[in-house]
Amino acid sequence: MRRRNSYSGAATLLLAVALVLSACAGGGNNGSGGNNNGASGGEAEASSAAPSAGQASAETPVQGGELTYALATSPDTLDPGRSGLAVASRVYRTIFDNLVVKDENNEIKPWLATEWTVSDDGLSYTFKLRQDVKFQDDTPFNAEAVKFTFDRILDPSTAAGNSAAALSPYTSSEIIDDYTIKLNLASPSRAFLVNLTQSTLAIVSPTAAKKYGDQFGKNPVGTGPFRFVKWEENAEIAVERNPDYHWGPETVSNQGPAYLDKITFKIVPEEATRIGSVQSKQVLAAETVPPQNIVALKSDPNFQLLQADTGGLPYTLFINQNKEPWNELKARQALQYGVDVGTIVKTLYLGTYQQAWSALTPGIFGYDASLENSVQPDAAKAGQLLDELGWTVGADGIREKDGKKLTLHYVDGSPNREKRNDIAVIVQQQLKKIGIQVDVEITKDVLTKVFKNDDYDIYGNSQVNVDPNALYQFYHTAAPGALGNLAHVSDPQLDQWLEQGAVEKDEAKRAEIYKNVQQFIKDNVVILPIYVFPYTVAASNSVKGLAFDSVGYPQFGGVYIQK
Amino acid sequence: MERLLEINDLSVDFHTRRGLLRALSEVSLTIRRGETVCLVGESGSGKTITSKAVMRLLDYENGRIAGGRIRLDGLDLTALSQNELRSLRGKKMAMVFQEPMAAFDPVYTIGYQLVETIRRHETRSKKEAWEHAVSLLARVGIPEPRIRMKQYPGELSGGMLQRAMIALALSCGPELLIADEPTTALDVTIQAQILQLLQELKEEFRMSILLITHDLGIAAEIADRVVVLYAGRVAEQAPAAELFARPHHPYTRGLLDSVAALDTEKGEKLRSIAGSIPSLSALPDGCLFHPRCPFASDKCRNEAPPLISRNGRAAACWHTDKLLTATNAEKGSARQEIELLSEKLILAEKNPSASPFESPEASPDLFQVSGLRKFYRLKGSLPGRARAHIRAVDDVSFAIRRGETFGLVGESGSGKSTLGRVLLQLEKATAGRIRFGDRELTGLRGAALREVRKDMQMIFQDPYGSLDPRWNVGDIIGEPLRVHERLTASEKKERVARLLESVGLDASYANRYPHEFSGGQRQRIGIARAIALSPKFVLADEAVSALDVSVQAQVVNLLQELQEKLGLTYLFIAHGLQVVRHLSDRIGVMYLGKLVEIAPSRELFLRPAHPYTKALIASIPSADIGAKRERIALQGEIPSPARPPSGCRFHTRCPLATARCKEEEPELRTIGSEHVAACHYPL
Amino acid sequence: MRESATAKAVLQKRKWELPALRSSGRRFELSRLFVAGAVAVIAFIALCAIAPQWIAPYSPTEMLADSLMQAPSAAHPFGTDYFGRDVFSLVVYGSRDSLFIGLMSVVVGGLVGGTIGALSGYIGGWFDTILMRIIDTLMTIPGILLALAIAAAMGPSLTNIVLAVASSAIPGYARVMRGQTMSINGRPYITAARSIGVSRFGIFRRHVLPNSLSPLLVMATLGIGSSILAGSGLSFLGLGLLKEIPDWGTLLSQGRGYLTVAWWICTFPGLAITLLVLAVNILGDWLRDRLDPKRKEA
Amino acid sequence: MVRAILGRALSSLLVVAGSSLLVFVIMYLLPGDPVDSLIDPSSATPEQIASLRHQLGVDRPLYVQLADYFGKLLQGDFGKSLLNSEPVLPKIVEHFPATLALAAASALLSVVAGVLLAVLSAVHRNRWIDVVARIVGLLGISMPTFWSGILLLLIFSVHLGWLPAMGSDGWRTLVLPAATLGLIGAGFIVRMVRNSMLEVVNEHFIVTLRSKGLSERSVMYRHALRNALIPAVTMIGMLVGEMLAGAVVIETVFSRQGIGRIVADAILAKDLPVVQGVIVFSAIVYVLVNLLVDISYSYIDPRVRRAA
Repeated sequence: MRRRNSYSGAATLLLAVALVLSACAGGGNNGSGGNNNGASGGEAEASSAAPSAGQASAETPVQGGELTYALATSPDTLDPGRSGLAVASRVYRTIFDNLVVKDENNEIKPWLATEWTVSDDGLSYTFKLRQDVKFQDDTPFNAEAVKFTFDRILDPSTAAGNSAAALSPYTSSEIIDDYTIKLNLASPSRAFLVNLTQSTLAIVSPTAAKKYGDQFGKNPVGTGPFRFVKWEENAEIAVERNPDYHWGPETVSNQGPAYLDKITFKIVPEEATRIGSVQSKQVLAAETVPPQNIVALKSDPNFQLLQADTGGLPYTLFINQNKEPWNELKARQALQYGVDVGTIVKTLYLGTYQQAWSALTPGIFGYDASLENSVQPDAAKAGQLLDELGWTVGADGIREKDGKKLTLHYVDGSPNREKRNDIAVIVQQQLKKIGIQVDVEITKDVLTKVFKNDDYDIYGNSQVNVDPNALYQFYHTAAPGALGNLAHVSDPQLDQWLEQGAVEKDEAKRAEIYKNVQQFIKDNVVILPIYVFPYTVAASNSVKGLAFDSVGYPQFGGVYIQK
Repeated sequence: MERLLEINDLSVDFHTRRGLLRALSEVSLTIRRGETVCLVGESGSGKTITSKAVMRLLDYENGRIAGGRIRLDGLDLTALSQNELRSLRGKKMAMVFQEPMAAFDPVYTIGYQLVETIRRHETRSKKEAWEHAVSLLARVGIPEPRIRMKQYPGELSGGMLQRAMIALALSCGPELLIADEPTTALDVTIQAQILQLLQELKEEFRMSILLITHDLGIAAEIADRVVVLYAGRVAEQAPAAELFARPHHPYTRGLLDSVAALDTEKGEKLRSIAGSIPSLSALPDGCLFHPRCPFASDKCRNEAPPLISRNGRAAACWHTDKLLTATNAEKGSARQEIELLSEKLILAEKNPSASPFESPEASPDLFQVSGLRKFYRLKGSLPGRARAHIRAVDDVSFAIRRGETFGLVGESGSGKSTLGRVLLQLEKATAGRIRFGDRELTGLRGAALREVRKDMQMIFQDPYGSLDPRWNVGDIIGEPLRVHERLTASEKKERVARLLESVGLDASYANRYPHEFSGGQRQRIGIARAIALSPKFVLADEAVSALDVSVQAQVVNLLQELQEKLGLTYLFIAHGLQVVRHLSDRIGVMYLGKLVEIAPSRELFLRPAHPYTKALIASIPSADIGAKRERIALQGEIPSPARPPSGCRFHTRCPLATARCKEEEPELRTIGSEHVAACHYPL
Repeated sequence: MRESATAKAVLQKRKWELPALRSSGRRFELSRLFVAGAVAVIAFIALCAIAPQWIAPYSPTEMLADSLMQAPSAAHPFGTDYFGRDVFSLVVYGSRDSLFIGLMSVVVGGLVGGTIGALSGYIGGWFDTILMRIIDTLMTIPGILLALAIAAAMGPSLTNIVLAVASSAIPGYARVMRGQTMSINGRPYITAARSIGVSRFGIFRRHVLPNSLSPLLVMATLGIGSSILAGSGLSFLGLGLLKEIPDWGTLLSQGRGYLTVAWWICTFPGLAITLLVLAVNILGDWLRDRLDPKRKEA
Repeated sequence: MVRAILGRALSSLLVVAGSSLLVFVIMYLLPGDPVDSLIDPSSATPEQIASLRHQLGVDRPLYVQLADYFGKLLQGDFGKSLLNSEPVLPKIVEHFPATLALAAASALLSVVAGVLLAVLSAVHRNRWIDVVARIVGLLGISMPTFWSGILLLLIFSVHLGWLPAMGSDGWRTLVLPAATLGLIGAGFIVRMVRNSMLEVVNEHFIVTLRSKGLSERSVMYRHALRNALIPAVTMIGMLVGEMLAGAVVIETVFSRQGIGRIVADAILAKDLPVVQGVIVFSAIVYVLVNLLVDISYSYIDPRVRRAA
């Protein structure tokens, strides 16, 4: 019943649904790869260039114990192939392993694969696999399992989510021998190997996946350091140590079996409750600490605050060029001058979030640091630009032209994730000063409002990703039915750059291309970049060894609890 | 005789929203051992407050003893703590209340509440206390006491509950029994039973009784001494016989007139007391009674008379002597009247055809009722089964003549009010026919029915409930005019003013609201509304029952006056037989949905043919002190109309019942001229 | 008058053991004090709603970037919020929408529910049976879910929130109105009107309706409070409004995350809601006491 | 008696059927199509949408859908979630105990606290105890639950560390949510029982009891309170409904499992079968509780027993 042809857009929809239905996790979501828009509860995953802000420990790890870890939202499913939510990744990363892993320096390192080669035409990758690995259900790990995992994502009946986008342009696998496999691509891709580090492309147990079918997400089996115990909806997910584990990648501190006996993920959406449960020591750690609490917790000697920057596309406001007068550059420029992003970020995030200046986040390959501080708010200039367009200030302070008021329809999703609704509130006030009336609409139904009806002047979105190729989906002229291009920007030059960037082998050239793209986006005010999101964890001081991988996801294998 | 209770100069204040109110002022009275003292007065006179002051229950009700002393057997009750009082209450002094239905805690069994009391005061085992309680219930005449012990108050009838209440009061052998209107809420027949029981018990338990009543008849019947209260002061106190023979206070005199006069001829004007009892918050200066007193002088208006004792009795009046002279003069003429009346009666008996009373025979029937039935389905009866019905009115046929007053009496539950409401088409008859003039009423509906309503109006029992509290008097009285006649505002105003005047109210009252009026005045407003359209027929359902004695007389007078003036026909329903007798030309007696007897008023009272009628009449307590007669106290209580007895419905309580009565239902048979009764063995 | 001095003395000495349920006149009139306080609160809040600019020291939208989350001070009696807005001014301005939600939900719910109840009670018979079954049925659906469903379906707007809250209150009003109508319909003055020949509708309009309204009025008064609370509940569940000048429920719901670091941001809107609801409840209780003849003190 | 209960049960069944019908119709009439949440309308072809609608069965006329739904319902089949095809009934059954525990604990708490406060308040009418009790009671119904919940959490969990802040395992996690919800219930009960106490105290039989020489304690507690509680019993049914509704918010605040959270989420996602299921289920609970209340009522109040 749920089959999707168009991989590029549908995931968006599903993510929205998944969030809305955060209580009903499980195997129901269909969809395929793609981007993450603001309606969803967590960041879509991809790899990240940002190094983890892990915690090195000189002490001897303590064996045993249970870590309780409060999550901000409920995972939708624990099936890597189907999940769309970052929060799900944080949980199932404990259960599953990938073929390869990326280290702090963006280098790809072995994990379940020991070595690999790329064909000259870039159309096939051959992996040698570890031979000492077995799944938690005692299914042996081999080339068959890898083939099964990737083919399963292609199978429409799996209703794959982001994994399909990450896997693209994979077409098929050839089993060379039990522990050698060749993956074939439809076209060369600079991003494919990196993408194999993504948690969505983790290797699943063929036995279990066949057995549970669409309920695999509730009964996940992988090769990871922990194995699944139970999932009580809306309450908790428990995993326990996989005693056989000894194939951890070199990027983690503990390649052997985890120190912890057990991890219990508690699902605590209410901020105050989540932070409160750490403060009251009901849980040992909690994720996604609100800025105001970060400030307070940092000074509390009883707790530690861990932070890992995520990379990809920062939270940006897309200006819909299908709408008048925002199709005119001057009008968009007026917005650029009118919105004081610095104040917004300072006000709302109290110095805990970085202001974003570009369409990419700083850690990402090709990031153009020269754009930083290139835009300064200037209300007078904004006013002047609008005057030039014929929008004159009316009696009530709102600009008018031909009897029409200058209004801006600002749509944002609910709930107020990362204080995005509050951004709208401030923007409303800032733009009022230059004579624009901002109508803020907060809706649960972003899907219909934004994607179906195209009923917005401004809509904000972000995506956690690793490769600048992520820009393609958002800024390349949209293919019919594709949904990423929220600004509806369409420029031949831009399109060309984005196409080149996807395949360019020369690093320097590639970086240059993406700098051009960023410059273009800034100059044409396609978007207003706002902030870069840091993943934060508040934990008791007794929690040691919690590190984050290159994407900013926590790694639990090395965690122990000091008595 | 030793004094058991002595009240000296008792004053009681009440805290109200408007500040302190003096409810009782310098009341003194004594009760000797074994004596029955009646405290008489109309509502608001302070009778109940006195009794509660003795029990010191006032403390719970915003009341405060402001002065004076109450001594019970030498103990100063005013100086005792509530704790000390608690050991006296129920033990040395006990109380019986007006509404037996409300006086028991509904969620505990009778037995529980009796045992609770006994064990509060006496150290007995539960079992002993239980047995004692059973014997008490048996003593007060409750059948099957062991079963009753386990029943809840709601399962017993009012009469039974009052007996149980008495048992409760007697449970610890009190020396003083205070009975606050113990029979007011009961039917006359039950009232007679209870009064008799009280008297018996008084002897048996050697108690003193303080009986509070508004009914002079009761006082006359059982009191040794009577204390009359008016607006919180003692107006007069005297041995019962002396008080009734020669009242020393005009108020006592007025009360006696209002009641005694009800025995008098139809058409005769009652001697009522003008006006109504003053409110405690607006007491007049001087003698409190002066605004209503025919003897009032300037002295009365300025100076409150002290209670002056003479010859073992006392009265608070400046003009006792004047009053006595006037009474003597009237007594003579009254006696003559009575003689005249009995002569007429003797004549009538000898020659029934030549009735000395002007017979209304000639006037045609206004109402003709035949085979009228009104059944109510019992709630909860399940479909499929034979439905249980309450037979409120069961096969009643009679006629009301144009211009007459037809009285309808019976105990509560007899169906008299239902009959009235069905006549007026306020409820649909289950079966039978009602002709009003030349129209058949039972089939009428909608506009046609509303049209007929112009000619038949109603006066209600409850003067408080029958007026819409949100409407002013003008609108209330004007409502029938608005509905049936097209009048301009000024015409209507004019009519309302005339109506108000015709019922003895000031035309300026039209702008006031019902709550600003006293009960009597409200009833006048109700009457004005009823006559607004000049109807042919007025149904007065217990129209004076809720009113004070003195006010009752005024309203009765008004009704008579209006009948003469407007040529009205009345159906007068009441449980108070005296009023009915005074007002009615003919009277019908109802028992369990049946009309058991119809006769001209005087005939009915002199020669009741049905044993039930006779019992009813005998139950009336009489203010006439000489009339302490032997009574055929009617035994038992009225059965449920859902399961009426077979045969003659009265046979279960009839002293004369035979096997035939049990099986065969008696038809209404002619006994004498105008006189029919449904009895196999008419008296 | 001779007063028994000793008796009086004894009585006064034993005052402490006098039974508790006596209502002494010397008691200071607490309930009256309550009501006076409640009326004052409501009056002030109403004034805030009508003319906030007279009371609020700042514009509610003005964001003082240099004074974020300032604790209450002389300049900002309720402190400032995370935007740097003056919380006192926000609360003053926010009263308007809060009151609107409270009042309008009650008006709409009361009108619809009251009409259903009145008709059902007065017409009776099968009409009543059917309507009451429907109302019974509605009663089984928790009000907040009904409100949630309606708000979710129609999208967040002030009107929709009012509609959502109002419709969840309808069954309650209908029940009460029906009961009262039936009770009034049994009063003697209704029989009196019938006996006069007033038409069925006339009786309903002139007697039954006016006399049945007081419990509805009481309930509506109390309902203002619960509507405001329901509105804030919707806001908590993410169906609130985002307006330039937020209502109290939204303020409270959005400020709750700051409770540990800047307690004043949501405490004052919360207190405002509590105070208003409290005042309205006190007023409602008092109204009921006044309008219920059974409870009237002699 | 048995017949009366059977009759009640039968009419209760009708009410439940009615409420599910009502919800069905309301959800049917409300704007929005469940298909919107499942498929990308901008990229799907009309055929795809139609086929999905057909698969979900939402393309049939209302009466067919209704008949189908009720037919299945009668067989105990509550259907499957539109979003993740999880069967509805097991889901409810899984989450209901937590909500039930919460509702029961809060109801218990509100009754105990409410009656206590009400009695104190009525017995000490117009004294300071009365004032305090009434204010506490009124506060219960004057504070938004999520706020009072968070306040309690911060005080008792974060600050004092006495109780867990969240979760739904063990009685300790029940205390704070139940207290939050119980506060509301207590508020209603204080008001109700206090009024009813004051009414009872004006009844004639109280005078009788005093005139028998009973101590004030017996008068108040053995007699007045018992009478006053009778009308309060009917409130318990209402209270349970109130508690179920309150669970929607409280379960979110304290991160508890429960049907409140499930239904809130389902409503927002227009997941009709889940909404339906929960509402039918809670209607059954509501009706059952009220039936129990009615039956127990007739045991508590001898007057009702006789009438039945």
